[in-house]
Amino acid sequence: MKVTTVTQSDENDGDASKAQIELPRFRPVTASALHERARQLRLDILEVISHAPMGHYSSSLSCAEILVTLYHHVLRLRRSDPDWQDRDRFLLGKGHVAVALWPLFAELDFFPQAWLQTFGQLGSKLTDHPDMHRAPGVDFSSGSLGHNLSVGLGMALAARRRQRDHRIYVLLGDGEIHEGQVWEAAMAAAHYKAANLVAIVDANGSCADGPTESVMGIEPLAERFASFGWHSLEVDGHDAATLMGAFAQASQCVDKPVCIVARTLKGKGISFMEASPREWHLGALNGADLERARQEIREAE
Amino acid sequence: MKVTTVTQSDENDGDASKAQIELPRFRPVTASALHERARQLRLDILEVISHAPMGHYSSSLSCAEILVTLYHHVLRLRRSDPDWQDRDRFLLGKGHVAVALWPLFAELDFFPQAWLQTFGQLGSKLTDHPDMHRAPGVDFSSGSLGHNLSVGLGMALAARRRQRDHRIYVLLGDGEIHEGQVWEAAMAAAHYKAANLVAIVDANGSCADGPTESVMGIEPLAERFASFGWHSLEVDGHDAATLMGAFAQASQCVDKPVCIVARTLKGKGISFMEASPREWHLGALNGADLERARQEIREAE
Amino acid sequence: MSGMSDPFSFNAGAVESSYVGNLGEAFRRYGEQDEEVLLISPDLGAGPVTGAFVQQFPERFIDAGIAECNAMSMAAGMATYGYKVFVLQMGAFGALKCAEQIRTDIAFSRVPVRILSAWSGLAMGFFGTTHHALEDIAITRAIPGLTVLAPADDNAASAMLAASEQVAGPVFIRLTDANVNPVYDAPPEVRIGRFGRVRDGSDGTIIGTGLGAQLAVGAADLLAAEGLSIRVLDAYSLKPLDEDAIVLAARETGALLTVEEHLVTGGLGSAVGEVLARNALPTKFSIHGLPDETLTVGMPDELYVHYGLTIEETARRMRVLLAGKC
Amino acid sequence: MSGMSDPFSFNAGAVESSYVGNLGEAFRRYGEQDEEVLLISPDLGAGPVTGAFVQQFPERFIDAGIAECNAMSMAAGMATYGYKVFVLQMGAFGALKCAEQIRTDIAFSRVPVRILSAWSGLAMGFFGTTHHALEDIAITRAIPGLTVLAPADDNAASAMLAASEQVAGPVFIRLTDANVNPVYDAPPEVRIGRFGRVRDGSDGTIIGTGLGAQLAVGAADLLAAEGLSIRVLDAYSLKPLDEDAIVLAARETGALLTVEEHLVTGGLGSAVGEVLARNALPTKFSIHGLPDETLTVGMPDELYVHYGLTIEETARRMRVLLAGKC
Ligand SMILES: Cc1ncc(C[n+]2csc(CCOP(=O)(O)OP(=O)(O)O)c2C)c(N)n1
Ligand SMILES: Cc1ncc(C[n+]2csc(CCOP(=O)(O)OP(=O)(O)O)c2C)c(N)n1
Ligand SMILES: [Mg+2]
Ligand SMILES: [Mg+2]
Repeated sequence: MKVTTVTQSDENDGDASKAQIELPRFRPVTASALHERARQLRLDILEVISHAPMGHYSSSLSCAEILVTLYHHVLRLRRSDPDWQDRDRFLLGKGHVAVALWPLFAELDFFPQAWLQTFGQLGSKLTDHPDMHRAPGVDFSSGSLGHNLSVGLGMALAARRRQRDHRIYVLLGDGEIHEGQVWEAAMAAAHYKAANLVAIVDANGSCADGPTESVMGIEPLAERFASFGWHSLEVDGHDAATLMGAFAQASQCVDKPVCIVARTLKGKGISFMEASPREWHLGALNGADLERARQEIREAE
Repeated sequence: MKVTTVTQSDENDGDASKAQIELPRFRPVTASALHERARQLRLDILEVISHAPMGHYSSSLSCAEILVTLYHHVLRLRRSDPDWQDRDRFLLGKGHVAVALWPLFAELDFFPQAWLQTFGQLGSKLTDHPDMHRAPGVDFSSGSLGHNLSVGLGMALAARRRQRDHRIYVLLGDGEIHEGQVWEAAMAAAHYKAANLVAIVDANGSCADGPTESVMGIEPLAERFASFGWHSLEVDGHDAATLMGAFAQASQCVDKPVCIVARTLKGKGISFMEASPREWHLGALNGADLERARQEIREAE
Repeated sequence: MSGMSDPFSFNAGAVESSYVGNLGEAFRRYGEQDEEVLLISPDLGAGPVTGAFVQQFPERFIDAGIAECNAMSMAAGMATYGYKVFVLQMGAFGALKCAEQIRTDIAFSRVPVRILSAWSGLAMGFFGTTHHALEDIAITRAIPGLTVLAPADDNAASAMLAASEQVAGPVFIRLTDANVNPVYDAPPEVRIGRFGRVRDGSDGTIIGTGLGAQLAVGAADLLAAEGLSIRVLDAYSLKPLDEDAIVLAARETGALLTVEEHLVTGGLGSAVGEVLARNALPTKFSIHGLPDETLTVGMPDELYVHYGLTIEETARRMRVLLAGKC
Repeated sequence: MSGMSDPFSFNAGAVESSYVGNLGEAFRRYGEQDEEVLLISPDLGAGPVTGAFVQQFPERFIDAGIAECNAMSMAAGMATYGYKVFVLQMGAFGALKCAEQIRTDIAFSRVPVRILSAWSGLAMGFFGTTHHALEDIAITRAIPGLTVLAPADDNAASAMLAASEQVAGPVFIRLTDANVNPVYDAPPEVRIGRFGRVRDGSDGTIIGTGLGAQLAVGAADLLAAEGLSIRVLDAYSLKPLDEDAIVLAARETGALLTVEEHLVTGGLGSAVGEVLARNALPTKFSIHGLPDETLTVGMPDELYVHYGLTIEETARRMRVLLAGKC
């Protein structure tokens, strides 16, 4: 198997990449480098799923830029040291896209590249939804939508109590927002002025049954969060420069949690998935389709 | 036992009051008559609880005007016929104030006055939280906060599907609003344009642990509902004329559910309860205190 | 590899599956015959159970979005208007996530809501441990007023749609996605409160529920070839439980093995064991189910093998039980 | 009349109560000794269990408002930072309402959250059937990785605070509000996975949990006066269960009665019955608990009498059991 990964990182290169080197927050990287990484992540997603009987395609493709911006620019981390105490935390509320995390984690030397080939297999450490006791780098397990904003809020309050400057990021699906527990957490985060908590909504406009607005409307989403006491932003979730700016702005907010509504396309990068994101929420891509998908991603500007 | 009730109703009087006479929507009544009824309801609440080991005082006192406006003016009902199919529905989300419903129901001949003396006793039909299979007139059971807006929405959609013009009213506590399920229901009600659904929030500013804003802030409440797609109003919940106007306005709304945020005082009418609503959330009022409470209610203008 | 029907898609081929899918057609037909049938589901309208109904009657499908608890309570409200409201949920996000709404708004309120709990057991094992639905028998059996059914296969599931009308109150139907060894060729007769005696026998009894019934039949057939006469009871009615059938099997066959795609704690095995103890029936007895620990992940087919939920292992356990002494 | 401690108020006299309230002081002291102890509760900070702690350490109390599910998941997040997070909930809105959050965020994640489930059983019977908490043993026992404790009285509850540290994972503590016949004069030794043998005896055994243990002791004392030697086991460790003690009691005393303030379905009785059956122990066995139906309402004292959760009725059942034949 060949998983396309970035062999040279911005932060470090050569053999030393195995060392436990701290990756500071907002480390310099160009938007175009992030775009390139996002492209590679999309290719990785296809490869990783190909080892499993199926996978969540369209949902993971929509958040590629968000994830690479977080893991290659925003989060304070330590290479090879997934449990480093003073890391920033990232929780994958929309846990069904764990497949998009695994290549990023392998690249950070959280675990060997070879693990990627075991995705979704019996007893694998790399599961369809992330399991904190299986895969290094997972800050909390998820799978049932709607829980992780609460968990992240708990972490944010605990970090503050311990006087640590950790920042906690939670990625939510725009269908996940239907869950009442998200609003319980939203209410509580504003109440406790958890300014170290950032929610990113992957607003790809689609949940499992179809367009989110026709299944169960959530708009105006940014306004809803604002009315719940959050600072909220709305950005193009496929534009790395914009995302970098949004995260920078989020880190300036000192009295409120921040919600970044990232407008994205479900299935982004693969035309037939963009056209019917629902049929590719869960699927198995094979043969000519897989080749065509790879081709489209490689050739996109 | 003497429960103070209205013996002459606006709608009907004399013996005929036992008949199944339809009480139309928005039947004529003066604001001052409603105020008088609210005063009597407060006295009734004290009497009814006096038969039980304890009761929810401050919470029931805050919504007296809301309840009398609903049962004596707004709701379409049939005297002596609690199960009449074409009645409007009323659900008590904040189920712990069922004690405030029982005198109203007895007055409507939903059950005998004598039942009031059994409140809270072993096996009584009149319980601290309303039970639809025990007490006639209860449109749905409650007890666990946060459920009834969902149930009411289900009724609203069912009524529309059956092409009945029923209107569904749900009274919520301002602490109840913390429950995420309320926001699930709010989201869904707007999505399905349930214009036959009206939520009234008894915004008495206090839940069990103290002031709602210090326990878990919910403001700006009207804005939160508006951002969730509701038509929302904010009114003085102790002013009958204002409440009548708000319900009239609510009934004009054709494309959205309506939320009436009724600003109230927890413990309204009894000075020592207004002063410490928390200590009187649940309590047992006896002897001189009970007499003083009665006195204050009788003498209030 | 196969083993899970795609919960999300109308496109049956999206994920290779062993699922037969008669239930979807049965549900569509049931809806066709009775206009009062409505469906509520949390962002789960497509898929093999309800896809056909939703496509034919889109206006009778209420999508609740990803808000399971609201879906349950809303169903309770709709049911007060006389509708036959079905709620489809994923096993993992049904009984467990909505235990209170089921108990309070549906069972305590005695509204005739029918909950279709699909992809129960290990059906969504690929998705992860969060998606295992292995405690739902324990939870639902502890809810007074709820009828709990667990069809053995697709045909049995189809039969339960109409059978649920035998009770006035709510019904929880635990659907299996497994198609290892279907028990019925056609929708069987369903008598709530009774087990089905699918094989007669005198040397011992295997009581299975859901996939467990499929394995029980397979194991009995294997053991028959060895000269053993094994009774098989299909425990599709978990609440009420068929105590008579259990007692009779213990008396007449002397050895009972239960099989279920549920934790060994609080499931069919516990329920049967309790009956034996209450009746002081000295019986060889063993529970075959999933261990009470954090389980691993994988495709259902693989997990069945991993945890011994197979015909062979069921037969082996029965042999061991019969060889032991009481 | 009395029988329920006021859940809402710091004012202990607001509602007449039989509750002793050592636990509140024990919790305060526990918090005093260990700064890592935090409390999260959904609009339930006052009352006899946590009032003293909250008043002394307001900054270590996180009020979650009336949002139980968020409280549970938030606790899980806080626990990842090493805090000893306690969550206080009303029994009726604990295991039932938050079953999924407990299973998924707390137990599956193996974070050391301690859930204090107060006012369990019929303690809030005055409030209505919605407030009965009678299915929580069934639910929590079906959650892998969760330790489930049920102290017999206030002293036992106090002992469980520190005892919960014996396990690395999460602990669910089912608190009884009943003070009918306290079992312990002082906080007893707690060994997770073991029952306490509170009375020795050879003619039969009563196994009680929570209030059930109180009744068991009272009944054994009554029966002793009649010349019967009755063993009493305090089943405070419901998961893991003390199978050895059950088997031994069956072997040595031949008759087992279980007593619990829980539905007869899925509680202690089911668990014990299952052990007897699995071990093929022909024992006189009977379950005393609450009937699996919609229960009535009233003050706990009244309900205990109504449903026979009294010392006298427990003794009577034991007599009947002993008189019967196996
Ligand atoms: C509580 C819960 N309910 C249902 C599911 C099944 N499910 C998995 S993904 C999904 C749709 C999610 O939509 P969205 O949040 O918009 O995420 P996207 O896939 O679009 O990124 C559903 C319903 C689940 N995992 N958890
Ligand atoms: C789900 C749930 N959690 C907790 C309770 C206990 N409880 C009863 S009343 C109450 C406070 C309610 O406050 P609010 O909604 O503001 O109503 P108010 O009493 O002020 O009218 C609480 C926490 C409950 N009944 N249901
Ligand atoms: Mg989406
Ligand atoms: Mg209030």
